[in-house]
Amino acid sequence: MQIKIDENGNFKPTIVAFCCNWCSYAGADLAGTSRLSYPANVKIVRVPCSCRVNPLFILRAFQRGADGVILCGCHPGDCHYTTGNYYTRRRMTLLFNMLDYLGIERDRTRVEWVSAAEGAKMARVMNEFVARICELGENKRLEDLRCKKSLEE
Amino acid sequence: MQEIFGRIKKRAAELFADGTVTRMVGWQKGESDYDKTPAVFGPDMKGFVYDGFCGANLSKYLINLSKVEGRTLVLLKPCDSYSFNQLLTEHRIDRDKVYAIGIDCNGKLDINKIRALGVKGIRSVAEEGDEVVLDTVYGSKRVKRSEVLLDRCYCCKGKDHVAGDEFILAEKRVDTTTTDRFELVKKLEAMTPDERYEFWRGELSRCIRCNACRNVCPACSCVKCVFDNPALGTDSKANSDTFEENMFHIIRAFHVAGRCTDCGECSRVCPQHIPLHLLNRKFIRDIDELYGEYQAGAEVGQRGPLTDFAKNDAEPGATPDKGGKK
Amino acid sequence: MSFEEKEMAENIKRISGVNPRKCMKCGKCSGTCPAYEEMDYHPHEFVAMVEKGRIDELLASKSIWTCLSCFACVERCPRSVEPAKLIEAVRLEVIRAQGANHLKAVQIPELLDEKLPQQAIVSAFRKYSK
Amino acid sequence: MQRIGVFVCWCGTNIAATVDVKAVAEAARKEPGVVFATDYQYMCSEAGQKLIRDAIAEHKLTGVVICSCSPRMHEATFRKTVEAAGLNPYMLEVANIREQCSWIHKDRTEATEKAVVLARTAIAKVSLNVPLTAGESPVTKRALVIGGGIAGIQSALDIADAGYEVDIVEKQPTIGGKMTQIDKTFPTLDCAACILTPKMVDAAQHEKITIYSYSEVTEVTGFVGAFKARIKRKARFVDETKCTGCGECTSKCPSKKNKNEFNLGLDNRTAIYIPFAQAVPKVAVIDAESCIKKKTGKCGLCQKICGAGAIDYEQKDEYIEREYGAIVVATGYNPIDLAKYDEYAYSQSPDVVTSLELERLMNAAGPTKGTLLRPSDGTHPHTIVFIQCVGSRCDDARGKPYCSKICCMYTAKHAMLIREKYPDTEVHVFYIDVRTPGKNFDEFYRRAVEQYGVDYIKGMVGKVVPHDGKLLVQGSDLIANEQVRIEADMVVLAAAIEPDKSARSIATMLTASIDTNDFFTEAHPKLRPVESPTAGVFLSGVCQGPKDIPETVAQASACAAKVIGLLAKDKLKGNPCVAHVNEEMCNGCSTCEKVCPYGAITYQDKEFRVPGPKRTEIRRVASVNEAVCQGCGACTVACMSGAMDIKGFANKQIFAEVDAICR
Amino acid sequence: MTFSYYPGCTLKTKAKDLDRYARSAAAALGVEMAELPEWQCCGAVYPQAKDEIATKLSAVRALMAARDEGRELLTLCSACHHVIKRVNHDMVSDENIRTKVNNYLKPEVPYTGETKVIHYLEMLRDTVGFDELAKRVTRPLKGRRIAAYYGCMLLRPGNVMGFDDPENPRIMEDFIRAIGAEPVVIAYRNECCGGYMTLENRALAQKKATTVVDAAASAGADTIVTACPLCQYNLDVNAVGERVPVLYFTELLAEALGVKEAEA
Repeated sequence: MQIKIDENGNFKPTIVAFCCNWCSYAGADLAGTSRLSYPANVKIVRVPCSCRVNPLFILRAFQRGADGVILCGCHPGDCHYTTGNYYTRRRMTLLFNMLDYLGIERDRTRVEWVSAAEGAKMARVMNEFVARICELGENKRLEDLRCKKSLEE
Repeated sequence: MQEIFGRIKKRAAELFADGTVTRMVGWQKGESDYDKTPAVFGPDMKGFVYDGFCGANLSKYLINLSKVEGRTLVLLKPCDSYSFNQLLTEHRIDRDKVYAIGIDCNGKLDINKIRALGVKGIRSVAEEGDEVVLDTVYGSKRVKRSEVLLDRCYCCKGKDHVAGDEFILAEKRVDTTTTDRFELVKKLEAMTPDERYEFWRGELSRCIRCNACRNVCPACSCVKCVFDNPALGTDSKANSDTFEENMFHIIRAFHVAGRCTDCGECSRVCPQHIPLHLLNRKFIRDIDELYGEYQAGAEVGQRGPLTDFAKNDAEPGATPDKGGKK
Repeated sequence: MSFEEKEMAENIKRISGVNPRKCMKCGKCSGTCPAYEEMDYHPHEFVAMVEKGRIDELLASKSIWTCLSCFACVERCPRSVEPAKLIEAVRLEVIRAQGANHLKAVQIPELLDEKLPQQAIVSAFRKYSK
Repeated sequence: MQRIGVFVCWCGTNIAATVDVKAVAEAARKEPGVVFATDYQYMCSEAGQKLIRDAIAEHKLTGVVICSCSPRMHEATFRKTVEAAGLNPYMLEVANIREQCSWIHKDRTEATEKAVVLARTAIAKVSLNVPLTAGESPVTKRALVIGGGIAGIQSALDIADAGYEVDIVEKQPTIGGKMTQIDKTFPTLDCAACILTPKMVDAAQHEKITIYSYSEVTEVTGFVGAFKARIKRKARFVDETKCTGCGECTSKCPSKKNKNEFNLGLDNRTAIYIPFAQAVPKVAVIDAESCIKKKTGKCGLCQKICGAGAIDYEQKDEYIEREYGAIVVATGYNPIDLAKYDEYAYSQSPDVVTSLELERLMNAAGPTKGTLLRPSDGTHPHTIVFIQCVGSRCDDARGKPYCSKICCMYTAKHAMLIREKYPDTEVHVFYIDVRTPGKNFDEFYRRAVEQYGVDYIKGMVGKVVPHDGKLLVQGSDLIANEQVRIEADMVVLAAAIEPDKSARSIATMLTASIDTNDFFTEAHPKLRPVESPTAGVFLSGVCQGPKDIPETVAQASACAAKVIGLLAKDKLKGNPCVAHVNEEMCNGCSTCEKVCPYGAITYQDKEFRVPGPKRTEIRRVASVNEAVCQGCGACTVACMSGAMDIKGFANKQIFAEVDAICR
Repeated sequence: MTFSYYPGCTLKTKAKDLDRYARSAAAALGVEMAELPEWQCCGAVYPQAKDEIATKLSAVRALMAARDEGRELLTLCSACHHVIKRVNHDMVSDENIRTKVNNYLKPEVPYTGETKVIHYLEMLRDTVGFDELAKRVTRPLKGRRIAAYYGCMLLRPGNVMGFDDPENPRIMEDFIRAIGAEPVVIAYRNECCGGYMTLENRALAQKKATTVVDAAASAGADTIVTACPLCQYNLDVNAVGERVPVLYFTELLAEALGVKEAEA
């Protein structure tokens, strides 16, 4: 596990971002080209399409200690593969609702549509997301959901 | 019920006799009267029973049975017929190798509810009309049938079958529906995240990862489950870490989302009485609200909500109560 | 730019919500202003001068009293800079100071005429006094 | 176990200034499987590539991680490098430590820490990489050009001259586009028609070019080398093969009061019409909405008069399907709708016109036969005010954020032409900046000012008020620091230009990306300016961004060169990162098939060994057509059992990446 | 349909005509105007500064009162309409203002801009409908050539007011047509008349007003109509040179509906 507190005692969250190769990854590159900064906590995993992202990946990230997971894809209607992000939208809508239903903070997961031209949006979204995760603090709930005892000790 | 049982037995014998079927999948008595388990029978139908404790959904057994020689007779309660259709949609059952009889159901009994009424030392159980007669070591007891049904029977999908080659039904059909199946889901939704979290922690912390839910579920019928698959790197067994069970239950619910017919078997078989069906029903409710009402297994060949989309679908984060409703 | 001017410029930007850096210096605001002739500093100059921190001159300008608050510059600015908000903020810098009211009650009676609507008096006080 | 080499690029100071590259290499060396790690100034340079090749040989590397700029930039370069050293090109991963690290972080410690994580993520992934081989697919040696303006025509001519077939699909009844409506061109002042119409004729007569005018592309499927397009040929109610373009029908048509699109509604045309004298194809078309026969069933005059028997009132829309190896988008532009800018009174006075309308008012074939007259009363205007940047350079709430680029020059042209032809006319130009980057452009503008006496006023117009037959123009003169008022007879608005409305739907059809203004996005703004990021789709003309005619023609030819380069190949290497199925785990449930956008998945019955006495069983399992699959991965998530996976983006690899990030 | 009605100070004093003709015409059209109890002066100038809170409170009180009555809020005076509509927009879009205003007023239910603010002319256009109005006219003003003067307050800023096209409005011309007269589109109809300047710089007010009246006179208008008491005053009293009568639009409305005398 990473050490999540920096030398000043501030919480340093781990954020996994899945970005589709065609729009969002290019949008993240554009943010870089435009020197638009966002926190270093965000690490991007390149996937061909947002529809490649399996709920298993998201839960795995949380399992391994991620505090927030964000998924970025082309705007609906603009998917490089025509329809991929439409499936993503349904899958993630249902998955996020389920996490919320289990009492996991809804804001730990997010989907954003970021086109290749939206470097500024990418930076803004990442800044917002990290700020929100910092407010929420470390993700304990998914881990603790099952081990009632250890928490109560 | 005795009468229905008799008619089933008679008709099955005919089907065996005329060679229509070579085997039957039905129920037999287990260790006690209230323990009836699925079994495959030959023409003699030895040990075959049908009564209020035959809650088990038989459709899943057809996946393997339709791979062997000869035709199998299956008995489908109305709610089982949805699972049957869903499996047909997914090409898991060879329809030609199945002969399905839709049989009557007046609600199935829940032994836990009987016990909860303080009935102890049960020796045998019999059904008499609207009542269940219990012979116990402390004498005979009678309870109202309508008080001791399985949870799922209180929000029954209806007494009509959606599949079957023929039907054996009682003259007087019993409607056991008394509650809205989403009542508890709505109640949970209305709670604060913290309350929900406490609720689920209380429930899921009891999971012993026995896999009974997965083994009984007609939608959980993968040749190899992702959680058993070392090639994928997703295999996991109980207690490898505290996170696993959450992952297991969330993913299991997600994998059956849009395919789950809400048969309630998962909760029925859970030895820890975790209300697993509430996970599935959450998905069902969201699907209904966000993408239009959908009942898995209502028809063969339906396109499920997760393999479909609309251009103006709600965005992730939308919930029925937050204006996501279409 | 003096320290005080810098402070005031920041305050003007803050309370007006105007970002003078959005201006592309096209002059449309001054082109459309109906009170242009009556002003010493014109709308586009307000934007430039707040940006430069030349606040003292603006505080002393007569333009802050002649702006008609007609919002023509607000409506037509191609870059949504909205100079009228800036002019109002400068005016507030003046009248919010102690004893700096531009219009005093004693002046009113001589300005009245029989048909003058209340609105004229109320609005004048709103605009010129605190 | 892989033997992995890690190469950390400084990118000069681009990376090295913020990321401690040595520390990254040092940290990478400690990762499992890594046998070699180093850093170098420019990994993409020949020397850098040699370093990689040598290290592969020396250390017997089986996998390579490059920590450098975005894989979108140099992944292809480095794939070639490792291939040259005998490795499979897909045994390479790129960690993006420039665009997604050094360029966005300022703190050196923080950036270095992140670079280390990105490196170890790439290492974790490459450990699970397997060699992949790209399949090959044939190339259909024909190009589709969408849009028949000067851009489309030029691209088509160049491709056709190289010996390949080209189809031009144009939605208007004639090719030629906006340039046909322009009177003269800057900075040479040659007549637009004189230079354009010969090219239109060349296109029509070229044996390799087929023109589908009055047609639209309605559907595109397939991929580079093998696109399939469905083209709707709209009913023109005139048989193109029979019509001789004599125009007899247009002189007899009784429905005469229909807005003439070619003259932007400044005059009228008949219901059956030929857009203009030099139209290509020169074939009449019936506008069904104003044709009396089509509306009431009575009339039929044109049919009676047509000697060629070309009129067919019953003609229906037709669809054709054609296959193409490459697609050129040349959908062009339109001036914006000016309703939002009515402070300039465009909808309040006919004497306020757009620059394109002015072109028609000055053109010999226009509604006034080339004499500049006021639309309201047909009198000669003596004072004309030009207003620049109408709707351009606005913030997002007010209009287009970009400069439309062409307006400064055409306004100088208009001003000059008016002053030359009507020296008694005063011409004022309100401008924010005069932008004249281009050969002979600034000289041209200076001539307008110095020789022709055009009055350039730095400042914007705030309001135009129609009053008493005049237009009262009130604006700023920022240099003189005064408000100017001019009583004008005409006002000409340099309306911003925007991509044609069809751009969005065509982009969706082609899965090519467009920006927030609906301009098509190029694959790289500097290095690949005429290609769309979608393989096989190329960009020509203003659909990619505002351009004048010389730039458009240059880009159209550049685009053609790219298309020719593609069509010259007999086979294309495909993308090996496609789906594949683990049949042992496949349920045969048909879920993946339903989400596949390409129809790449089919099912077949196969025999499998099973434990137990029966030994084998027949199961229905999926199979993927790798030539058709594009590797999106929709199937992998639809698959419950995890039987479906994507090569190069395998479940295991993504898990490894996630684990490495969260470690 | 019943509206909560906010008259404003001037309509109770110098601009009584604007108010009473509006009421009689509304009654004739079957629209009920329920005057808000205990309304306060709107302030007559919209405070643009982001830190102005107190100056927005009275507008919020009116808005909240209408909300509590469950009605849309009808206004008549251009200045009141402008102020109330813009303050309402702040309550929707500016979280800081919304929070502070609510903290100050401490209403039982916080106000978040729920009330819809409707100008009388919008009511005529959208609730009654100009076609319907034309049918109700009993004494069409045939032969009259009427110029509409919009001023600034109803139209700008267009994105907040949403009243009509701020540069080329037509609502008052449509209104004039509906009451049977001929609308005369005049120059400067949406440029400021300078009325606000009356006390500060009467010469400027005079100059601006004269431009407008001259434009109307030279366009051959026999009457100018307006919805604003300050514009009415300024155009009527301050303009020099050619004279054109300046009336409230409600007066002509009442006249056309045949309810003017009944009231007067």
